[in-house]
Amino acid sequence: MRWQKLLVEHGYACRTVPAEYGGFGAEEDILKTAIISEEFFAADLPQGLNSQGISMLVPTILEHGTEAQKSAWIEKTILGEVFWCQGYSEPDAGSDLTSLKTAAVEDGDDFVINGQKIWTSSAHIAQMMFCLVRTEADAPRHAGISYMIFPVDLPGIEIRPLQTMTGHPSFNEVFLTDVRVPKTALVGDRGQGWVVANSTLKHERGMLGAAHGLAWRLSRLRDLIARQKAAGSLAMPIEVLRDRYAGLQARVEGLRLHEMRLVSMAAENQPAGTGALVCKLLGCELNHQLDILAMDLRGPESAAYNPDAELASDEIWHQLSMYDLGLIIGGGTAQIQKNIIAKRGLGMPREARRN
Amino acid sequence: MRWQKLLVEHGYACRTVPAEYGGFGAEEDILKTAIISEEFFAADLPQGLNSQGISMLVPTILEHGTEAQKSAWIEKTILGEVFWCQGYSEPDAGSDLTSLKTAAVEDGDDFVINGQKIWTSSAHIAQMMFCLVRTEADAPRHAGISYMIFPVDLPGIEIRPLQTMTGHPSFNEVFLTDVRVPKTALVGDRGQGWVVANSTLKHERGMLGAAHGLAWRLSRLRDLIARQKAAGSLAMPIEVLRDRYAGLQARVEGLRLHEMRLVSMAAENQPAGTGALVCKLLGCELNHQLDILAMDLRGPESAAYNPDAELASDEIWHQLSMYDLGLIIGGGTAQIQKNIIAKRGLGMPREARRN
Amino acid sequence: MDFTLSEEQTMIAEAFRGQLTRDVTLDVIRTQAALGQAGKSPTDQGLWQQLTEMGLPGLLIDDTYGGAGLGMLEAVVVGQELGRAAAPVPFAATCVMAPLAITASAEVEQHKTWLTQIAAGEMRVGVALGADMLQVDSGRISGHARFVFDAGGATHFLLETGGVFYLVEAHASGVYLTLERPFDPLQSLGHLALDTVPATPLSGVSVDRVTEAGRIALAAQTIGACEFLLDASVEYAADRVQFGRPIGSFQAIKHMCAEMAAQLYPAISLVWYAGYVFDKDAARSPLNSLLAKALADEAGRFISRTAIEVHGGMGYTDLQGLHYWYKRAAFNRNLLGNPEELRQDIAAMQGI
Amino acid sequence: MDFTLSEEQTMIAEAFRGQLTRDVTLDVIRTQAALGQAGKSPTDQGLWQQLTEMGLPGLLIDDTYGGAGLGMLEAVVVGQELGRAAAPVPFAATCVMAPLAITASAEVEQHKTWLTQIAAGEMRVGVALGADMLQVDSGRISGHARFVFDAGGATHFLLETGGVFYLVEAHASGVYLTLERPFDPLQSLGHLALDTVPATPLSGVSVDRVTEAGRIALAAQTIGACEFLLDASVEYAADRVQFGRPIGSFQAIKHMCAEMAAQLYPAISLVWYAGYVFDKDAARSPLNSLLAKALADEAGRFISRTAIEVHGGMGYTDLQGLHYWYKRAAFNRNLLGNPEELRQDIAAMQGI
Repeated sequence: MRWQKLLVEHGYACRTVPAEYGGFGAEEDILKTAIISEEFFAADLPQGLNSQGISMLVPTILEHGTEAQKSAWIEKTILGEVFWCQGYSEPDAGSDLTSLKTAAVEDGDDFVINGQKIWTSSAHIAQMMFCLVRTEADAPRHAGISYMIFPVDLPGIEIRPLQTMTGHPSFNEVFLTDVRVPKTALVGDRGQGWVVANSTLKHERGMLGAAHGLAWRLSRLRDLIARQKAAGSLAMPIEVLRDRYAGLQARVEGLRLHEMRLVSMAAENQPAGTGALVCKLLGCELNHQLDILAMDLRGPESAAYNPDAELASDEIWHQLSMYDLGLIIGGGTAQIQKNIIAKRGLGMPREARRN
Repeated sequence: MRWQKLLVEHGYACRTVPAEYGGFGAEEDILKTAIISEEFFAADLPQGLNSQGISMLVPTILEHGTEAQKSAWIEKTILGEVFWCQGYSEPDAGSDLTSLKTAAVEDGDDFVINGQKIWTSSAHIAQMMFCLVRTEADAPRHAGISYMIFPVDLPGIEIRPLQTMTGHPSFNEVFLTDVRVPKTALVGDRGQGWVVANSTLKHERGMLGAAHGLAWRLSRLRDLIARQKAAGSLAMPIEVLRDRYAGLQARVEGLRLHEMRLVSMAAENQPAGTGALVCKLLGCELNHQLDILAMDLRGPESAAYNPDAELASDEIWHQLSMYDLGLIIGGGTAQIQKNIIAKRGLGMPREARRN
Repeated sequence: MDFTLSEEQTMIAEAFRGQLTRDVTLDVIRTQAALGQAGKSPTDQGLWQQLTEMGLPGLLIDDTYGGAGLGMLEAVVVGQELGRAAAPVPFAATCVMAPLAITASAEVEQHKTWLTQIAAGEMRVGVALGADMLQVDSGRISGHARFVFDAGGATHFLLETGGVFYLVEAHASGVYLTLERPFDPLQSLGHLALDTVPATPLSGVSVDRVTEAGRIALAAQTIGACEFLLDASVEYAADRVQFGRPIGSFQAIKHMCAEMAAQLYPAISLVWYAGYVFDKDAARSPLNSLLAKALADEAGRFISRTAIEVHGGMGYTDLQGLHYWYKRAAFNRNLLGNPEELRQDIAAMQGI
Repeated sequence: MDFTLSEEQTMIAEAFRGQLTRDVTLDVIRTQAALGQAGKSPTDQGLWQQLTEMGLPGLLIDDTYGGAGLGMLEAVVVGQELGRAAAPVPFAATCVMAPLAITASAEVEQHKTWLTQIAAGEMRVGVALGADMLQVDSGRISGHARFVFDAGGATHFLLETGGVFYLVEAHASGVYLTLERPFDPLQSLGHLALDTVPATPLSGVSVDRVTEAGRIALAAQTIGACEFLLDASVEYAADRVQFGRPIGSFQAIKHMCAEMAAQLYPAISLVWYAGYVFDKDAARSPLNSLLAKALADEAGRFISRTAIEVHGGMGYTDLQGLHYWYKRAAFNRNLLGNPEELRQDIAAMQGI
């Protein structure tokens, strides 16, 4: 918390948040942001909080929120005093958010919400939720969706951890039963929730996200190989291992430089085009491939599993491999990513629609 | 030719063709056919002709032809005295044969054909063609297509070799301009060409085709590796090579046994189901992968190319790799094969159709 | 060999499939997995009893000793059903490797007692190969053995060191067993510490043959798990609606399922054949068992990952339980040689 | 480094792209390819003249000698355009490796004469590295050299043996050149036999640096070819109608193109960076040039195959000419180390 405060004060975190809301008030400068990020990584310093509140809620409120919403939430959020969780997906609305069903019905000065959200990470530690609900029941698809913020301890909200394949309930289901929220919970206009939610995407730092995790995995892997070689316990032939390691390193290095290029392009206001769309697909896949190489290297050791392994331990790779498989699926499956690359990036013709 | 005659007489080739049309007249017995095929392969004996005439035209005529057609063509075809070429695909009807445009218009006792066929292999050595044409211009899709046979030296037929990436014109374009054929050229009823052509598929020996070519490539590859090891000229690290070779060998062996299983199932009249549909996809891909491994093994030698290389030469691999890539595309691309596996094999729901 | 299953083999498969479908529900799986995850034996005793009555542990045991006297191909077919069900019972060590090793040993008296007990489901044997941290001195064994299969609930351990197999009793004094938390929480893996424990040597048992058998048994379970994963994916894709239509109508999902099928079928045939060859053509068995496990492991990795992807977020949760099958394939991959090691052996065996 | 191209670099790329789009039609390609296939020089002389005027062979040559005095990143950008056009002109040896080797040599008089002639497009140099079937004796060279790049139409050959470079004149007596039939019929590859031919040694030239430069130049052409193949595929998929709609509306085709894009972008950035690092950070250049060629080669194999598949039968014929770009990527893959060899070097260099 103190570290986060220090970072924010010196403009190393949340630097573009205006000073009046507790930020550093810098101009948007993606190149400086990237440099800071690289330096912190190289120095092995924690880069402060990177919660969904900071990366998604704050920019959204800054763009679409009322003055009251800005004053109430931004400073607390960037200093880590308030945590947020996201309520977008539903059991029947995963890749296709337009089919979401959670309904908010007007009742005097309030809305009364009923429905179910899923994949709500950190709902168990969050105080607040930003959420997409349907306020106009009959409106088709995008229309009739509104963006709302409210505390997660309201009466009628039940949070149930969702058990996953890793053995960790890193996600939750959130059940909303007659949850009453005031109309001031709306961010942006009623029925404009789709626009409000999507405007956040351009602030997403996901673009720079992949390289660090990949570099960390590569360096962990190199260390693991060195120790296994020394102990004579490599579970696969050395040249095959070399070949896979070097092939992955080339792909990681390519992606890292591609991301740096996107940063340079953004700094020069060049449109990123297709290039920006391939990062998630590649980053997630490469993470998973590196995890799997580590598992293969460990051979029979990988037949055991410790769900409580420390991140620094060699036992962590199994868990990472599953978590990263989850990320290949989450936030738009690899298939959805490829659709986006083809349609938005390459401008390919749209698919046939249902009759 | 003499060898072919000997084979036919003894029932080693075309064994199920009735004796009255020059065949051996045996009952259909796919197990015996497979055994004969394995034995000939093991003994390195040529297995006789395997032309499109024998594999496709003869069974079609036997099932749908008139007595006159059977007497006229079957014996000559199985003895190799008459060669056939196939006129199915057109420039705008590749994967989607239902959109073929070559039109046959009735005129007295004749049809007059105009149009263009493509991918007509061996048209330059064939005397006869079996061909799909549209006899009912207005009928939609499958309907209105007829199956016809006629000589390729009729007035108005022009055959142009089609240059391919291998440097060999292994296919032709056939242009048909006011080609006049008698109505007796029809096989099956007018407008039933789709049914007639598709009935051939169940006779196709493709099911057994993949394993021999793959085994041949594996053995060539093993020989190449041995010679390169001896000469110290392997262009890739030995363990990486071992890994790829052994991985491909496992896949080839799996496919071979799977095909044998299909033979056993057919012999016991068990339905083959999805299993039969995966063979082409796998066989073509594995051939190509084996070719490519050989190219990688040869390293800088693979920068040179001899389009006239002998089959037994090490220079052949480039050409094979391209030819096999052509087969991945030909006769239904890999994508079409996957559609078929999913729809016909796994019973998955059909795609959305155009509005 | 007829390259498909005989009527009898099909009947065996169907009988086991019927029983397992009835008994191994997702609830049973979750209950037993919780035990396995806690480092306890995940074996469902009631199920083990049922399957013993159907002849599971006696499959490969001569009928003189109460077994069914069947061959490795039949064991493959049964292993495949166990994999398809993600059944929480021991298989590779107790039902395949131990009976084969004991049958191959020269002492007939051992055959009689032990095989009879195994066939009756009373003797359960954890097996470790290549346990090179063991020393034997005057009929007593000391040291450590890791990666002991089917260790949970075992009454005996069969330990190979220096090319010789030794049988010890699990309850003898000086035996300290710690169960690992296995990646497949429905199988078990143990770590043994032994302090001068009486050990009975088995003479004349080929380590290679027992290894081959173990590989085939693991591969059989893996292809069974793959069958389940493909079926589950096709079914889910038909039911799950997104963008107004079942996701199975999207070409991307279709092609993922088609590729799963294309990898599955050859692996099944190759594993069956490895089972057949193990009994009928021992000279070709070393190569075939390597090829079969290498192919099944790779099919397992591809199919289990792809099945999770087809299921989307639902595949990542415990709600559908898909991950139990994913873990079975991954667990088996790591034992008795992963594909990278096996492929090197395949090549070396052929002089490459 | 700014990780994208400077204005000047973009201008250079656009100038070359404009010229090449005008001049390198499919007809030109077919004509020159026929020569290459017949074992003759495939260089289009008119085009070579045009590109020389634009500064192609002098890119890396100091302006004192009539060159443009640019760096490797600029050469990469130009090589990329040549690859995109499948241009029938020499590049890696004549425009990159030879100028760099000569510039690096200690004898300034050599610089002057040769570099001036190269920049003027008059001197064309075929290069062979690691030509270990050569012997040098009293200033004369004898023996054989295979895989001489850009050998067709060369006026000189630069041959490295035992760590030393030697320059020989192509028309000297005792020089016997046979052109191979190259897999990319628009590039050329020669086999030299030399019989006591006068040879000028170049002193102090690092073989490693010249190799790195050659790898980067090949990789640049490969990523350019990939760009073309992706663009052509997207365009063809929009035009080609089957089953009543453009094939680009099918998810399978869309995803193939998306995967091509996903492989292409990182390869481009990595090759650019290798060009930058070659000049700016020589210590990191050995690793980066290996990574860049390995990645570009793999992207080249995947993208060229996938592009042919998207084009279906049409991709297999000569009608669209797609195979010329396919062959450029495959040809480059095999020279100066294929990815399997490069990856071993990558790992070994880092102590793995």
